[in-house]
Amino acid sequence: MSEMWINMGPQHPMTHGLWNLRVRIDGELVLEVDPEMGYLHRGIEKISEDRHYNEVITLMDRTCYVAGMAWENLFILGAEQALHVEPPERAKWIRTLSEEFQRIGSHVMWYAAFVQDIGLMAPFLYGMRDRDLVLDLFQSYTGARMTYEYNRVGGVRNDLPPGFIDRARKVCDWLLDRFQEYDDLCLGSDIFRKRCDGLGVLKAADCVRAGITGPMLRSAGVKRDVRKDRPYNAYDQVEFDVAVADGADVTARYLVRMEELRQSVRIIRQCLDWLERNPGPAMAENLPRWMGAPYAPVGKEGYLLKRNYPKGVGLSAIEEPHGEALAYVVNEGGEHPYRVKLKSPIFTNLSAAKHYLVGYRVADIPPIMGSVDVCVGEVDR
Amino acid sequence: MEASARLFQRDLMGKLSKRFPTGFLGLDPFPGTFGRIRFDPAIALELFREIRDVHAFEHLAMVAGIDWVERREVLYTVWSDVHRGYLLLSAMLPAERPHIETATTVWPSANWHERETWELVDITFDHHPDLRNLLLPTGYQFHPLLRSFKLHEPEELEVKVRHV
Amino acid sequence: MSTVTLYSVANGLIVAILTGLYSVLPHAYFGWLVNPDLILVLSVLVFGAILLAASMINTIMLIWYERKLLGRFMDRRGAMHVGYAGLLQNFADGIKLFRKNTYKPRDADGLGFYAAPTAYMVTSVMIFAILPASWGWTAGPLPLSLLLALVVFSFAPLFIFLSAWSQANKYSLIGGMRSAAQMIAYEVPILLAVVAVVIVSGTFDLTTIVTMQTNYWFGIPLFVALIVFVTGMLAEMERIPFDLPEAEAELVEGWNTEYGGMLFAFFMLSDYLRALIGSFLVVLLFLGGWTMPGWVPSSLTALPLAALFWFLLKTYIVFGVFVWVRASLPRVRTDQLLRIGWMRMVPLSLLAIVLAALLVLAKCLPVLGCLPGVGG
Amino acid sequence: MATEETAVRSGKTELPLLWVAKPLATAARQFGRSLVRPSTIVYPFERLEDPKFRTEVHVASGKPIGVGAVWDNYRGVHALNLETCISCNLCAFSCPDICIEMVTVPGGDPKHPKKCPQIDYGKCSYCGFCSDACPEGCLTMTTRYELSVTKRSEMVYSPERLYGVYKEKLPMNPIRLERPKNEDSILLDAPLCIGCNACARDCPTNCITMLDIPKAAPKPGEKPAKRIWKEPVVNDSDCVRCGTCISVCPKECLFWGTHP
Repeated sequence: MSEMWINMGPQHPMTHGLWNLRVRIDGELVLEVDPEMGYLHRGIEKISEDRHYNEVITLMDRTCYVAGMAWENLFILGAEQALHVEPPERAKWIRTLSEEFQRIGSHVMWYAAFVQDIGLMAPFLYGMRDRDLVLDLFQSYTGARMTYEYNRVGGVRNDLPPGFIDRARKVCDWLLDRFQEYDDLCLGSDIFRKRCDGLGVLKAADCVRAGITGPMLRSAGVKRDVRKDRPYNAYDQVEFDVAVADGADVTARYLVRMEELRQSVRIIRQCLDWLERNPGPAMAENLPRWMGAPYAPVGKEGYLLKRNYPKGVGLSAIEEPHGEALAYVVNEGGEHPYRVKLKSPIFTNLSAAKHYLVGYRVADIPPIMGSVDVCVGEVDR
Repeated sequence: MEASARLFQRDLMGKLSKRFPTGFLGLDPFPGTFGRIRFDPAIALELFREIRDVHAFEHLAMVAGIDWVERREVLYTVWSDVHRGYLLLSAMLPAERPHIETATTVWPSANWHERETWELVDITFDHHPDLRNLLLPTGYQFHPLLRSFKLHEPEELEVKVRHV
Repeated sequence: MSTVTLYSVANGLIVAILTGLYSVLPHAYFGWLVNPDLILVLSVLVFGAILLAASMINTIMLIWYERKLLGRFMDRRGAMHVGYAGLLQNFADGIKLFRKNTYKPRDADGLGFYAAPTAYMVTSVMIFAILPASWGWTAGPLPLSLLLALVVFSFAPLFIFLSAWSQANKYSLIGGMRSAAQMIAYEVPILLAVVAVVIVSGTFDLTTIVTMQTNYWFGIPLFVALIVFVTGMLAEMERIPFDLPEAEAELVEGWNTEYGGMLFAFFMLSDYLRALIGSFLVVLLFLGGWTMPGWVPSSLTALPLAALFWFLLKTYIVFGVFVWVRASLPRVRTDQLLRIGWMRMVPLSLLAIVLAALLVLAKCLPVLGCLPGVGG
Repeated sequence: MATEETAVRSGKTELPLLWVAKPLATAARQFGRSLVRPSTIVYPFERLEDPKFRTEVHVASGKPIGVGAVWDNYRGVHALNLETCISCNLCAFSCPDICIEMVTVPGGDPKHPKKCPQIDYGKCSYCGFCSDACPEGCLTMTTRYELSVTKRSEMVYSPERLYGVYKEKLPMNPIRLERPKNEDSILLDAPLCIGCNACARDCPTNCITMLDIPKAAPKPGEKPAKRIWKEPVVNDSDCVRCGTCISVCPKECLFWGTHP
């Protein structure tokens, strides 16, 4: 068998989502890779230019369909900076809480997909089951399981419902036990270690050069986390540690994500305590009407009325479950943002694919790409 | 962070204006970051090198293109692990044939960002190693993030694929 | 032991039919009807038909069993809707597959594409005629039945590679290569482990091997051989953790990527037939076959199909262990698989042979009672 | 507990004990737990919104399944109370997907027919902006989530059909947003007004009244006015800020703003 190109995607079990990894192989050895993106390009940045700020939220949920809340937070932070609005303290804590729950949801989903990639059957369902609890919680206060539409400019749509905090505490306890099971199933398995140790190695210097962020970067020993370095929402008031490992391989990424799950539970507990003690409004008071409401009143031809929007520009950065995400929001006085630029962490992580795929075997591609945690929705936007 | 950031800003401004007497156009304050450097696209490559090597901004986070109708802005967001903060570099390009030197030689992570900016905002990056379509189909003639590209008018969006 | 065997049932059926015909047909045909050769041939045919139906139904029930078991391992219920607790789900799936068109890719080689699944299926079913599930559940006295079963069992890589190559698909070709390499690699330890059993029992006849396990199971003294055999069988059956040929994460569906409809059903059924055969062999060789332990009351052992029931129970438990392994272990990589095969399993099986030989030489195991002597 | 231990783990963890014994044991433990009661429900026969799941159900493993009473927050199919709908258009304006169309329903006066929302669920994204915008609370979202149909045209729910959903008395989203604090008001650019009564006629809440105003004497050369000039006055507390008056005004003399 001589060298050949194979297309892993766009409809292939390895690609969680629509993208195509073209691989040149010799036997089972990977010689060259060429990711092809764009199958899921929906033009979210362009559509945002035609929508009211609060309506852009509906798009952000769909940017990354497993981490919708994180992207809502990201955009809303940028938009609030551009519109010169300050949310109340309680909204910040609720956002922190939501984002950490979303991190758990996303990481558990990652776990499920990743173990499925290396052939573990049962833990896939365990991951889905435990993510469902998080989704139940989301549903109980946002009203939807994946597309929340919860954040608004100037705060969040509604406060937490009664009984939420107890329920969330129970879920936290349950999840911590399950994380131990996850570790037993993976780290405790010799085959898993054989499969993942020393795979997809990308050392710290290469990671930084390639612009890689998030758990992949931290697995190489670089302690960079936007939550610590440039705190937003209430992250400057909660205690947590940045999970790092120094293997730089698939196992290290697994370790980092598992530790982040535990840290998320830790942050959530602090948030729950704070929210229990400090009631208050979840929406900024005396907000101009068009900001708080999800709609803008209209004149003759739809959005006819020009309003005095203060010009502004905002740059927000958050630590999304996959890494450092940026939003650049330009407001030029219309009712819609003039330009929304979103930077997805997976976008850069994928662009470095050749650095961590070449030289391994075809059978190694699913675990390596699984450890990258690809979500095509936010790459293509 | 505020006082030290302001100190750093002034320091950076002084150094850069000394190093680039003509190309460096100023450093505007920008909330939450060290500020926004405006520079002439002619000095792009040297400025990138300077920013990365001398001032230790080794992580390129984002490249954004903005269409201001009469001109186009290309915006680089860089992060420094040493100073723990973002810095924005912005260059204004003319609306006709906007082009700037690629940053891939300085920050390899700029590769896909620049491909995306090229196809969506129509800014050419000279000497880019691999300037192909990334998100749009190969040969797509339009640049959707230009202000002249209107939504809600489907008859204008007829896909014209150049067969090669 | 019960005298009701599958063959006697078939024979009785044929004799009854012929007797009925004898009474109604004209006398000219009498000599023809009572010909013992004819009775034999017809009995064997009926025997085969019963066996085919039994193995198919068993296989389909095995799929149901795996689905339910795997469901519980995954904290869910498995198939629930068709029939009670989804018992008829697989029949429904089978009917659906029957009704689907089969498409051949344009570049695929027709002969290999169609012949390979059929041959794979046929060889898999064939083994059931050889394996005794209880007293007399074989086509006839076969002194080398174990050897024959293993030989037919190891035809599979040939057909898999044939189908993989003829599909003109890169993924199936890689899967076929992997499959062939894997099966050939694991034939060796399996055969060596079987040699250990043969050394102890001194025969290739499965019925005799089972009879010898009336007092104790071979799996206890030959524990190492049992481990090697079960691991090898996992690889031969292409089940997780050794399911690389159809590693769906990287190779879509492995060597049967291009198949659909009935041809896919052939592969699917054959896979489970082979899983059933593997479990049969484990029970026959190491776990005492259909021999019942002493604590079972004789009123139960005397029941007509008690031995068969006991045998199937053991088989399903063994298969349950395979499912358990499948639920909890990831898939290994090709090089690791081959390394496990050649560097761990082969030496282990050699060790098993040495152990078996030592057992036979010592003539006696104090705990387990005397082993049958070889050649004496 | 894991939260107390240090988060920063460096390097490899220890290699697993006993080869694959740990995952096998874990899977077996899970098997034992799910033999008692798996975490799933038999969906078409059991539903999460069933009363028995509305309180938390603790199974042997301690898993809280179901979302309990807060299930009501779910955003599913809309319910429309046709009787209280005031045809203010706010739902249609607030819809980001433009899936709401105001269609005529019987019962209005023939000159100015009553218009109520018709929702195309092929486009709807269930964001809930419409029910947030509804000033009367007559358009709410229910917990119904099963919408599969065989024809695309069946995805469009007419107002009557939405009213049918309302009459089923499904649990409805209880979270109502408060009205924003400082809303803009309808202001009048008086010199432009011709007193045509269109705004008062079309106002869904009848909060606009036309009041007589003294008209200035005609300038030289102009004809004197033949009828009494009226000007709209908006009752701010009743106004729902739907903008209908602005859109029907022929002279564009009404606009948004804050009272001086």
